[in-house]
Amino acid sequence: MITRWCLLWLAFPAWADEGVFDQYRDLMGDDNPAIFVIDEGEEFWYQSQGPSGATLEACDLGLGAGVTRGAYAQFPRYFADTDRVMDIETRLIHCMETLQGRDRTVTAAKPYSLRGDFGTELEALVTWLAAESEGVVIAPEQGHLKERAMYALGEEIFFYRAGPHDFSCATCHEQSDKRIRLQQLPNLTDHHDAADAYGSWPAYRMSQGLVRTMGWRLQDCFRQQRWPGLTFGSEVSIALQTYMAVNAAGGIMTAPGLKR
Amino acid sequence: MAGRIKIRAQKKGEMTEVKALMRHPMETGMRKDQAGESIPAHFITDVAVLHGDQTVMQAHWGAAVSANPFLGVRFQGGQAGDAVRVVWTDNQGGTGEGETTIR
Amino acid sequence: MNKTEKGRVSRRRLLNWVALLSTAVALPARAWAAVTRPDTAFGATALDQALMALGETPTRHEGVIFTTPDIAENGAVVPIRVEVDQTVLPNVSKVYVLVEMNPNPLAAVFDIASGTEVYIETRVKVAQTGDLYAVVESDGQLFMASRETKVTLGGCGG
Amino acid sequence: MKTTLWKMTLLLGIGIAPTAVSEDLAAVIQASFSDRGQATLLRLEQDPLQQHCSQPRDQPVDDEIAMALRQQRLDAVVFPADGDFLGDWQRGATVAASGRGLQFNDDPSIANGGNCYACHQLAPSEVAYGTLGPSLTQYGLRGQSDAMLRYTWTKLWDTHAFNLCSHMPRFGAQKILDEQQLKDVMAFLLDPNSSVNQPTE
Repeated sequence: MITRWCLLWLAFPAWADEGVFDQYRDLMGDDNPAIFVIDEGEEFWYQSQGPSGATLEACDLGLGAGVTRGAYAQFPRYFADTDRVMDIETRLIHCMETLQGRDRTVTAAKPYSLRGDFGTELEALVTWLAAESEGVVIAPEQGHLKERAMYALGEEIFFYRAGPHDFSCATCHEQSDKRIRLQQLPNLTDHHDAADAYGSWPAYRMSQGLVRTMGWRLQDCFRQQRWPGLTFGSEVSIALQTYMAVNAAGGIMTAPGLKR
Repeated sequence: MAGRIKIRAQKKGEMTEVKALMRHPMETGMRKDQAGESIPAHFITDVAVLHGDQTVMQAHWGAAVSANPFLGVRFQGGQAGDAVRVVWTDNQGGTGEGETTIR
Repeated sequence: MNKTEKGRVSRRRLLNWVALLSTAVALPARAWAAVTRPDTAFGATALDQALMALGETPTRHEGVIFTTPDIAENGAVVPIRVEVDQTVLPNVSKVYVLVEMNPNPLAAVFDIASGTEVYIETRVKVAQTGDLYAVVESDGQLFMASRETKVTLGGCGG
Repeated sequence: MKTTLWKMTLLLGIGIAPTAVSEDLAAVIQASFSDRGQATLLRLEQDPLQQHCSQPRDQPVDDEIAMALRQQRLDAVVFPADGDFLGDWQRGATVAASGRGLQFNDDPSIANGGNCYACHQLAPSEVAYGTLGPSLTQYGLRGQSDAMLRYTWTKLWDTHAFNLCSHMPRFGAQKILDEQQLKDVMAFLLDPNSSVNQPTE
């Protein structure tokens, strides 16, 4: 078992500390508790679980069975075995089901920590796999028809205004150098901002003491947009991740990040 | 299994600087979980930093120390290769430890 | 606006965080823990109550060098640093950190062994905008510095 | 001329909205969400304005439809029943600072907030303000003429009456804030004593 002991240097995306929090971030330094979650994720990867008692070492994340280095950076992507475009979270649930024989309704029931939890298996696995892509160029697969269709769907949803406040993702994420209160907002239609933002998730959220995944981020954004609950691993979630990943393509994965 | 601590110990002039990051939720006991049940207090109460077998610093903490606590200290002396250890105990009888060598 | 990102460096090999899990070791921490923990001070629910429980009201002293952010991105994690100018304030044996607006203002106590620099870095929770206090004990007397930290309402919701 | 006529008849019966959104998009969206408390799937069905304003920015906008929609929003504005536009600016400050309301984890019995500080600078003393919208500091300098009262009220009620496809929520038209809350926000903006109108020290 390789113990990950090398420190992760955090590149703070430019938009994350537009001056007002520079002093705060300097004092924080680069000590990111996500380091623990990386180790815990690695341990889950090599841990035999479920009726078949298998580990996840044979899980194919798109680069071949068990290949983890650089895999996260090419998600979301099409998988022939499921004939679907998948994000890393749904792919992990798939491997837990097919390799370990674990019931999907159980593994997908509580993917994300609730208040009072101290991290879930899925959050840890995604954090480790993101660290396995740290420094790798973001290059979501777009060769397959379904992958391109997922991007188009993502763009349509990005601008879809609904709910009492008429909010869409674009309401907050289609202009540059804007912020909500003191929270910088990346312009996700702009390559540079999209690369910084997309590349920094999953991220340790200081306000919660947890590493949060992009899947959770979208769920919680829709909550604040006053929309109903986004279903885990749904088409909308994967489409939006595809839209962001393609806009970010060419940028560098820096996750796990350190965020409010 | 004891709680994990990641430590860096580095010479800084004739001093040694120790930076430690500890894996702990530091629950205050004042929070409620999603179902509205109160989350019991669970926080590190005592920490010690040791250079070899000599205690460099001891601390008593309340629940207001942030989750996954960070601690930075400096002490005189210490040579590359010396052992530096950090240990903690919490209000539920849990313990944590970590060790490194000065670089 | 996009100033260059700070040090976009791939994985740093320089600093080496090692987590060696040594076997069960007689924990020295337990030995002194129960004896010297100032429980009344920790239980105090107001700043002056906590200070009184520590001794007399501390006097301001410029030898206490207290570094805190003027504005915290989030109140759950506020990095602070307490140092002392030994030339004007020698023999410091204890450092206390207090957060005025917290339900229990006393956050942490640090006992400084002789030969240890008075240099403490940690991160504390700050319930709302208010003053943070660094109190040090030198030859039985309490000295202090305080700084205000603004805690802002973050994010989109409220 | 024929197409304009067609569009006008279409818009007179405003209920039949031009289906700007493909059927399968609506189906995918419905299938990806589930009811959570007060936030039900009904919220994802678009009204004509939302549909019209869901085009990615660069797509051409049909001016006639836009003009008609704007006029329709303007006509639908409901002014204060008693003709009094200004409430209590301190209560207005609370509405402006509160970001709560209508989220599935919010208690429906508690009044909604306006969350104005999310996007606007208001009182110069408040440092945590957003920049999605213009600064409204010293808004009171605009005075309290009838025209200014009606303009400001309309901006709060349904900003699309002036600025179609603006990102600002329709606080009155969508019943996010009630009449008294709107009056209080008006006072927060226009009352000379309001913190919005104090000099920046």
